[in-house]
Amino acid sequence: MAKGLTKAFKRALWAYHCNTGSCNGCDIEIVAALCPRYDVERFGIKLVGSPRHADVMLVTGPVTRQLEKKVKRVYEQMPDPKVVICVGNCGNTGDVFYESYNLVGPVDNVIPVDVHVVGCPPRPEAIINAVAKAWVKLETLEAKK
Amino acid sequence: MGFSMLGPAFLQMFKKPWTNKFPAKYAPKNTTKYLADVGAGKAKLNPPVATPEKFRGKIVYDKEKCIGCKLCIRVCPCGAIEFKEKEKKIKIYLARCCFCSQCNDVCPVDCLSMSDEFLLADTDKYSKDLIVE
Amino acid sequence: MSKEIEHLDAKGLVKYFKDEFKTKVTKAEIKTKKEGKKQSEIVNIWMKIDKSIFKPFIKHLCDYQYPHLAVVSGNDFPKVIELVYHFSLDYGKDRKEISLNVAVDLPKSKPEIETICDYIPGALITEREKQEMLGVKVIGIPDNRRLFLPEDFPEDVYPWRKDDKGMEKFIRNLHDEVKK
Amino acid sequence: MTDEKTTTKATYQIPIGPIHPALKEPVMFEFEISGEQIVDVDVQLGHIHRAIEWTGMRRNAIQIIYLAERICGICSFVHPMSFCRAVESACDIDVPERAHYLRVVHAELERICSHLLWAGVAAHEIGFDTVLFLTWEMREKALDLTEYLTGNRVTKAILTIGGVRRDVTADQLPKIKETLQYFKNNFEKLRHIFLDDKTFKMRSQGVGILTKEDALKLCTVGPTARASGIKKDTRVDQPYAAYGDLDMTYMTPDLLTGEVNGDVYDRIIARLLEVKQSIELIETALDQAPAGELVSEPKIPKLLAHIKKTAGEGVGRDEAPRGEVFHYVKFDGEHENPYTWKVRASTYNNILAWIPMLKGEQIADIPIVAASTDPCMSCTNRVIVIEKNNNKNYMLTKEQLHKLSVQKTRRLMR
Repeated sequence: MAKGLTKAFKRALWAYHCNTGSCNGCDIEIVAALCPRYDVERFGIKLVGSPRHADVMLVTGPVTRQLEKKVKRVYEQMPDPKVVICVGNCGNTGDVFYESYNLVGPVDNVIPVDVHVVGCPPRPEAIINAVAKAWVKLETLEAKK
Repeated sequence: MGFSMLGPAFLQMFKKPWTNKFPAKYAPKNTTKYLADVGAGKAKLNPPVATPEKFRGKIVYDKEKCIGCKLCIRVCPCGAIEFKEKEKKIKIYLARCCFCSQCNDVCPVDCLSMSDEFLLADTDKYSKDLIVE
Repeated sequence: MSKEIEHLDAKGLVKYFKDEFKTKVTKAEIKTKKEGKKQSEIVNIWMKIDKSIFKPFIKHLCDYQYPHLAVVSGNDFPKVIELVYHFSLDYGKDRKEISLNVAVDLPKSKPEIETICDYIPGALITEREKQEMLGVKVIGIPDNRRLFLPEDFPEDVYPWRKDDKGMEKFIRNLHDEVKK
Repeated sequence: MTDEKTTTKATYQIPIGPIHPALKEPVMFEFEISGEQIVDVDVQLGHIHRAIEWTGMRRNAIQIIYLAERICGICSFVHPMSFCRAVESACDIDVPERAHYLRVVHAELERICSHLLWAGVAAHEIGFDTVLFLTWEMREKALDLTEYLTGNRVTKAILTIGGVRRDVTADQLPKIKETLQYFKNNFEKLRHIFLDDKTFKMRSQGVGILTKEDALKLCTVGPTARASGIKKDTRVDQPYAAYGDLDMTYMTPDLLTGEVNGDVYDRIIARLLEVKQSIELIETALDQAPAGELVSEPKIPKLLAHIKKTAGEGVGRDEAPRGEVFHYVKFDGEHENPYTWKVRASTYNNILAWIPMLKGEQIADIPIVAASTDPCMSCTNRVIVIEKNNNKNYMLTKEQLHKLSVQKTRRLMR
């Protein structure tokens, strides 16, 4: 997270959404956060279609075997500095899928996670709250520099 | 044929925006400072969309009432509840919970309930705030 | 179409297949369940047929009426693998739909069954799934690849098996590996 | 073809995917294209295989309800309902009448949510984001109502074996009525936008045609089948819960236009008609719901013990927003956990239908055609173009694919 951190980084975060096997619940809540009612675009946050344009990676789902490498690749493709926000409990700990033969998660087992959003699925406000947490974390890192 | 969306889109310009401006209208320059201001009462956060009655949020555990019957552990779909053998009490990891409130239904002494707190996000998934015991 | 068959109800359907295949239909039960104020009936026919008549059975069924195949499910018993083909008939007629569940036993030593993709092309996905999940060999399947499991998944391990070919070795508990 | 050399028309292969949401719907396409035309399509599934059925065979019936709920976050009521109905028929558990009616209310509310979500996504796929925001504004109202009735926006956790967990009380009725009135007022607006707008007509009429014969053969379900003229709706065919008491018909597009083409436009019509039907169904279900118990066996340990000692098998088939959902459960009479649990989600059957739909279409039509079966095709699809001759790889992101689609809309508008 701290690598190559500049002061302007946190102003308008562009997010890339990566689904690693979630049930769609968290995914639609992320989209709901972008839609008029919650409208995170007022903070400069928007979803982008390519990891190379993104500052934030929103990960949902418990990471299946097939997607392990792909998630890592998406993470590596993102330019530094980057923030990873894990949305929903199945990415945090596995949730109802905690015992399985086809999962390699939780997400922090595969890529480093900065902020965990707890909820199944979290409300859009909880996702916004997580972004605020990420800002605070970035500011603490900035202050240390 | 026509563009039937034009009318509604035009009318929308004269309507009040529907956005719920949580937590602030725009991103503050410095979030840490802003939050400190809020703590000191200088600034105010916009509240989130109100939760209804019986909303399924963070679990509240009444330790005194609990009799250690382990029924909640039996029905929990996510293995979120851990039994503390010594004390005969339970420990709930919120990061594993799926907020189904099945444990509340099954509890024979009603020691579990659901609050309306849902803004749960942390840098550490097993932080103190996210464990109920 | 070999011959015209008139429209049958659940009992007639069971009788028709029993007359046609005699003792090879080893079990035929009709279960009904009623729901709602008006007690609308939900009709389920549970049949068990011998493996030798499986293909002719499907052909007869398609001649009678083109069925909708919901899915093929499978039970792994100690000695046999049972495949259950779930069809629905008479849809499109208000409240007259019949669910037909046809079970076939396959011996564990040689779990093989013929494909039904030539009659019902939509069966492809579910047949491929049975191949990888239960280790059933579907003879004549148009597409033999894996469906859900990853490429690097070990051979001769089938998730739905309850015997030594099952998944016991591969279970991973996501909670174990997190620090307390 | 002799002039192949002069025109240098090589066929390309385009894999799309695999990062894709939903249970068994995660998908990777491989298209073979010639110029802009799709020649052949291959579908690969399984990237998001979470082994739900296998996990379910190790849990007890109450735990599986919540597992079934997370098969798909959008159909989070219908999957557990199918499972519960399968268990109820396997173990002979009765459901009180009121619970049947409440199940209808929740299922139809979910259908409204899902169809509005789909309408927004479909509009987004052709680059009509104004409509996306409009429909999602309406959808938020439906979500508010869901949250009001169940306690959560997406995962409802309202079902239990033998009934429902929460009642709809008399003081909740005004808010339900108000929301339904809002939908009624806005339905006409939505219909006008989707069915009369030039942009939609251009992109959806005659695109992604699925003939009735193909739809039958490939065992398609739900609005995809109905838009091709097949009368198949589990709610009417084999009425479960309280649907048998309510008045309803098959929503095929010929009710509105008098003809069935089986294209994307017809699928839009079929879904829009269902939204209207659902609003009416909720109203009548609430009016007619008898008073009474909610659950036949409120004590969960007792219920689990009953399931443990009952051997039997059962199926539950329910009409989800995207088509029929099918659950098969078998109990052996010795264990709490089912011996076998098989889930058939609706897209499972609709996947093969993509092949005839997409053949002969253009690359720019992929998003709208694929979205027209409502496969939760919301995000993160990635396209790689492989030129066969020189083995060059181009990466086409979902964004670029989306851009292509938007450009086509613009082109047609000129």
